[in-house]
Amino acid sequence: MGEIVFEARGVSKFFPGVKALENVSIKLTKGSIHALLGENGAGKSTLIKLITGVYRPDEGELLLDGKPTNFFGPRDAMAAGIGVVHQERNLIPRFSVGENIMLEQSAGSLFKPIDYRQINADAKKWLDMLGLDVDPSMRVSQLSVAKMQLVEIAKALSLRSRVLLLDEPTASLSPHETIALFALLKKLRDEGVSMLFVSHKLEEVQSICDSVTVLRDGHNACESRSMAGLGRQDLVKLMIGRSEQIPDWAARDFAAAPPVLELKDVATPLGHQNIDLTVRKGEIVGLYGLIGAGRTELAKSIMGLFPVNGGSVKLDGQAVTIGNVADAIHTHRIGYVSEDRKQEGLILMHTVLDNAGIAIWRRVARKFGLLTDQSVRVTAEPFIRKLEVRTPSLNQIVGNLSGGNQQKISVAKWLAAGVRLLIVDEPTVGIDIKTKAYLHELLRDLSNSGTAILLITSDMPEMITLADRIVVMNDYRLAGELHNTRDYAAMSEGIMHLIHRVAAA
Amino acid sequence: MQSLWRADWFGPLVVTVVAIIFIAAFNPSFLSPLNIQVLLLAISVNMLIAFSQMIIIAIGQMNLSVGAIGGLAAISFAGMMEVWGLPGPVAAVLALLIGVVAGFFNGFFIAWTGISAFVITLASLSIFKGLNLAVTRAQPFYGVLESVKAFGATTFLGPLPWLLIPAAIAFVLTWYLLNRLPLGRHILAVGGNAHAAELSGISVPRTIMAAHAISGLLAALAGICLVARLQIGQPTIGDDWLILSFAAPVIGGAVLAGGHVSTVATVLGVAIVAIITQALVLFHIDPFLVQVVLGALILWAVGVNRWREVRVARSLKRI
Amino acid sequence: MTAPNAATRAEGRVGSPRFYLTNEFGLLVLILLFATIFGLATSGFLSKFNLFTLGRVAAINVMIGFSMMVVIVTGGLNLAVGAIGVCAAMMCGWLIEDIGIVWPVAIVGGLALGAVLGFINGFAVVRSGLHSFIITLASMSIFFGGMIFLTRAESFRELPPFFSAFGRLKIYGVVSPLLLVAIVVGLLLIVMYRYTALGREMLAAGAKPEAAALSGVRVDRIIIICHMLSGVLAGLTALLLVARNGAAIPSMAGQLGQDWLLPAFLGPVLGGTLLTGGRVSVLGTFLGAVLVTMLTNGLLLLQVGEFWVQACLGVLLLIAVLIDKARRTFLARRRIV
Amino acid sequence: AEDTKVALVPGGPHPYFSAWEQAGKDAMRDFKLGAADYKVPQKWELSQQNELLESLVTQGYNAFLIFPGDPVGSVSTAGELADTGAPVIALAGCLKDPSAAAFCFGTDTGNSAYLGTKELIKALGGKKRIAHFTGFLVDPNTQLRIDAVEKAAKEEGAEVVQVIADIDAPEPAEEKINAYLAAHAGEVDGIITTAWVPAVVSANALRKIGDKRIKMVGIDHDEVVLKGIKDGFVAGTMLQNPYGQAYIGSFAADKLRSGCTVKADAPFKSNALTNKFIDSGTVFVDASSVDNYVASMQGITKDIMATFADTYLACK
Ligand SMILES: Nc1ncnc2c1ncn2[C@@H]1O[C@H](COP(=O)(O)OP(=O)(O)OP(=O)(O)O)[C@@H](O)[C@H]1O
Ligand SMILES: Nc1ncnc2c1ncn2[C@@H]1O[C@H](COP(=O)(O)OP(=O)(O)OP(=O)(O)O)[C@@H](O)[C@H]1O
Ligand SMILES: O[C@@H]1[C@@H](O)[C@@H](O)CO[C@H]1O
Ligand SMILES: [Mg+2]
Ligand SMILES: [Mg+2]
Repeated sequence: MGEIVFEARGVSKFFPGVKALENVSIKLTKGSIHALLGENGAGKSTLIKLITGVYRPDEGELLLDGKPTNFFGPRDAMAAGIGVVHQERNLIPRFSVGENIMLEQSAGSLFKPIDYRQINADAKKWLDMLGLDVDPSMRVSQLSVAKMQLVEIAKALSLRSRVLLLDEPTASLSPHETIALFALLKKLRDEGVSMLFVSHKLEEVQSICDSVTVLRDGHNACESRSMAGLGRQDLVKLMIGRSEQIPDWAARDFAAAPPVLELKDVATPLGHQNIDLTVRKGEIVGLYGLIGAGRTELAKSIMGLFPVNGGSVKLDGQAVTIGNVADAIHTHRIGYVSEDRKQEGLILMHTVLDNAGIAIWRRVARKFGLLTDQSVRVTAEPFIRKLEVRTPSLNQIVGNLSGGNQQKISVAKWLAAGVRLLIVDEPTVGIDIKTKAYLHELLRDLSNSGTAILLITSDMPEMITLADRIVVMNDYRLAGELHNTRDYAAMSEGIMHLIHRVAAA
Repeated sequence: MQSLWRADWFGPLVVTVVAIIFIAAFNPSFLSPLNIQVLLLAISVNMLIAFSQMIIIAIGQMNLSVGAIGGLAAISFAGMMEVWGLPGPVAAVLALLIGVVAGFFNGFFIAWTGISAFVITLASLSIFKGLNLAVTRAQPFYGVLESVKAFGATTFLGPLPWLLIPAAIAFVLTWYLLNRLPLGRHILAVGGNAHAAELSGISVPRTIMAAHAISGLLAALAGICLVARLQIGQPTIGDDWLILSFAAPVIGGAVLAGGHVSTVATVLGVAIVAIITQALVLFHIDPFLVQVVLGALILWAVGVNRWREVRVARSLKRI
Repeated sequence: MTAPNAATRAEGRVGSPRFYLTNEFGLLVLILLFATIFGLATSGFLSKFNLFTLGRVAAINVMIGFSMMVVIVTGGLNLAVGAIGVCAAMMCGWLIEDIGIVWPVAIVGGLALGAVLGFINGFAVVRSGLHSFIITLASMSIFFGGMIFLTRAESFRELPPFFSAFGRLKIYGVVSPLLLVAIVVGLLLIVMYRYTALGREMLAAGAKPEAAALSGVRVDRIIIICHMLSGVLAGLTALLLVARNGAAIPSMAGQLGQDWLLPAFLGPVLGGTLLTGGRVSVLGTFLGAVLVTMLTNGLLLLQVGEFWVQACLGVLLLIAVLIDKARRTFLARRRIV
Repeated sequence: AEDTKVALVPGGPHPYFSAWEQAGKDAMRDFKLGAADYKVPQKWELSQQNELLESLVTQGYNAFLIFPGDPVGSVSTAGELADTGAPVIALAGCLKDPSAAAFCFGTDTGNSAYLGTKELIKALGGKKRIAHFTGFLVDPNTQLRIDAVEKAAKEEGAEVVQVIADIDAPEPAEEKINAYLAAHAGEVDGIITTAWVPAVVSANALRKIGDKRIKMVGIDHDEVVLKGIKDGFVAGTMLQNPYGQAYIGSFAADKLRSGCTVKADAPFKSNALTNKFIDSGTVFVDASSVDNYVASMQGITKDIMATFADTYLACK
């Protein structure tokens, strides 16, 4: 192995009621990509924050080039040549892409006039390197989540750090964007940069990482060992203590099942045209498409958030007009798991219980709308348990949970709500493989008990595992439909074919 | 044209122009040199008051003590001339210094304790106003130097009041600060997302202190200008700045949560309020109805800008 | 009774270590601390008369704080609380004096006007998408100006003796019924935020409107309801002031009702209600208002030089929040929590 | 007597009342009072004044001279003070009848405005268009002043062409008055001001535009107004007598505490608020008398003091 650039030795970090990390060690070597793996809440992000000076370790020490160091804040780490892309987005929304990327450069000299032309030119360089074609003078708030993610990566690259920490950088990237990123990371490795890479997508980890550290419950399950000889199942075992079970679900036939949702020739002011879509009782219909295809917007139109201005929407055979989300939920019993849990899925400053219960308050309330925690708990808690949410108590603030656990809450909320149609939008982004499997089982169970499910996901394996039928959408129109044979190669080829046929036409 | 329509200042500008045309059509004396001078006088000082708050809005906080700082600087300025017989410029510099120190006091406590700016500036409002009362015993200082009085009362190039000069300088510097200097960008960055700013290596506490010091400086400058304009050092100076200080930036599209203010649009916000106030006098509105009309016109002004914003938002699609 | 709200529920009940970190506990400590100091340093602080007037003044400040708090919960604010309050009080006075309606109905009439004016605010906020700051800034002018225009600034004082008797009543010689009203209103608000779907939806809508809406909360309607509630509470506060002053007077909240703005924000902010919405503390608002009222009263009794009172009040306020900050840092350092 | 502790409480911090402080000290010395202290509410707010008054009771003050924060709104507080056995006198401004105040001792604001307007019209000679600048509308005195000016103008065949109110703070006063003069200076011959701040601001404005054609009558004795009179920019001012109010008021309060009562047949005047009004005197001062305005105020005080006890009080 090469020379050790950075080392954390026996570090611990405690939060009120939570031991996030205990006696954890890791070594990063020059010119390598090091994987950091673990379930949701294992402590990966916390470790990264310790390394970058956001938190200070309660125990243990950090060594840079073998010498103990103390970081009193992010600036110290930055000055020591450590760059980071955090799991959460950290951009200034009103600033331009270019200024965001180059913000660190101005931090030193408060009165040296800013040369925007220079900034944009510099930023462009980094954007090009990532293959990201956006105008650096554009406002960040106008970008999609994926592009923001890339901007943050560009921002970290612009520091030309010796150590680069990437906390789930690919969570919201498309496969295409991921490939470009990996090419770049490999190039940096060859230039001698030492990188730490966090991801729940094991294929990615296996394709680019040289060594690996696994965390389990805040402890080292393995420390800085070579990836050589480690297979997928070995990694899984290190992470969750047992091997992965791949479900082998029987094919189901819904020809006879009554339709729950029927869209006929639906059009929206957002641009949807001629949408014909049926979801039957107990069926899971997958809606696949590339990012930007208009799937989320279609879901929101069904929910009454955006108007439908053409065609007809039928629920259980009845034509309906859904004017607002509250009606969709309370009158028509449709639920929607948002792809954007921070903005639309959760109320981060409120507790686990309040988040899990929000959709059922009205239902469980008694006379005068009176309501107790107990009555909410009775209904909501089983689902929180089922998803194995890692939280010290139901009264924990959701914002303090790890990303994956937050995602579980935003799903649990709808399981508790008991809807007849559930629309799930990218439900497993950032979720670890164990939970993902649970969630898949749960959705399958839910459909078995009669709930109709419309599944939006960009995760092809997930789509093929779960969906009974796959509808492909491209540029706000339906491109075709496939019966899911669960044959991965054939299905993914079929889907891509549908997408490109339309694109070519 | 597109970018014009998108600019924050476009809505207020349209409102301002429409208001001027409308009023002048009914009352030509509105555009008389004397009237323009009066209008500019009001705008000059109110602009400084609005900037003083705008800087703090930019960083995502509130400064309830702008008026108290301005008042303290004003009576210090007048008092130093009357009691110590200091020359005008020296007194002015010292009064500005008092403003900076007072602002820094706010910023220091906010940054150091992490207690909300609202609470800290509320407490300091009491302290600064209390010092004012303790010094003046609610009596004005009359000993304002003739040169200062002349500065507040005379004009150049026709109707342009000399008081426009400090305001104009403050305008240019504030614009430059917020649009071109790292310090100003840091203020906006902290206002837009303090955590992200911190992670980008910006010192949040230092930025907060700097913003408050600048706010104090601008408030003090406003106080000094008011002494020149009113010709006496009134202890009540600053008592009712608060509402205006927020109204003008907000009319100018400032986001109260922080991270976005517009210097140009704020000036137009100040101008709109001044024009409306003056129109109410010009048109002999029943004094008992003045407040009703003022409220309605402010709603109209912000409504126009809001309408533009909604249109702009619709035309921008995420990419 | 601890913090009656969604967020602080997470922070612990009485006795649990986290309780000692809450704002409410901190305020309680400060109140006891300063009460002891004033009790020792002045002769009259603990006299029956002083405790009575202290409670009565505090009651009004608490109520003003509540009327603002219920809108702050949504992340908005209501600068027109004072104007609405005065309008409601004048309405009540007018109904009694000029129309000859019996007082209970007149009270309902006043409160109803408060609700209507609150509705106008809420409706305008929701429909225009403008920040409530600017809407209520304008409506403050409009409501107050309308009231002054209609009444020509004349007071109504031919009220049933019941009103001023209520304002002067001393229960057990020390407790003002005004204080009891404030306590009852506080308890009702606690029940609302903690034990009703409506109250929780208010908090959800304030914390993250997008997420609340996608969870089935009718955010617009909730915001309007909050403004109406604010109007009613402002009206009720003004009616208590009518009882205290024995008349409905246009100047009872100062020019444009602006005299209420400071107490309106003080209680909630000191009490831990977030200005950005989504977190509320009814008890905190109550204690915050009581603390400030007590500091003012104590300073007046200490007879600091007449023009120095305000400066000293500011310093005390600063000291109070610093003590509180130190307490939390201390507890956190020791990992007591 | 020694055990009398008088509190002199204005409506808020305002230069008008500053003479009360010295007057209280003089009264304490001259009449051997336990105290005659000037106590100022920190802000011009009714609730602040009420809080202050309540705390003064707790502090042991037992005689109250109050400028009512509101003529109606302060009645209830005055009642509570009287309930403690302390005499209450409304000073400089009146409480609306019925109230617990022994009487009201102050300027008859309506009358003062009336007389001032007459003086203005006299100074104007033939020209008869006047503007009226006054204080806060929430202060009912403002309506009285508006009416009185209107009445005096009508009697003299003059016209009130503009009323600007709500300008008791310097900044808005400056803005509105200047705006008015800029646009309408040609349409007006005289200005009457009936509150302190508008008087100061108008005097300055006239000096600034250098207009001696427009005649102005002010109110009170602010240096700016007095200087305006000397320099010919202001025709005159309606002086009030704050010193005398506090001095004689302290004397009367002490008497009332030590067994005197208000005479049943005292020759009170009445005004719009009360039937128990005693005029503390108001004089018109113009260029000829401005140099000894202090003397004229002292003169009034001496005159009132000389007969006060005999005229209004019945003592054993
Ligand atoms: N600020 C905080 N306050 C309290 N607990 C926290 C805080 N931050 C993290 N935790 C807890 O520490 C543990 C580790 O969290 P961390 O975010 O490091 O997990 P992770 O491995 O990054 O998970 P994920 O894969 O979901 O991102 C979790 O149990 C989390 O709830
Ligand atoms: N001259 C320039 N050239 C390139 N980019 C610029 C320039 N000026 C500003 N920017 C970038 O554009 C973004 C928005 O600019 P700016 O802050 O000036 O406008 P704003 O925040 O929209 O306010 P306003 O619309 O009031 O001007 C900023 O983040 C900045 O980085
Ligand atoms: O001139 C008036 C005085 O008469 C008194 O009312 C106090 O306020 C001043 O403006
Ligand atoms: Mg993480
Ligand atoms: Mg999507």
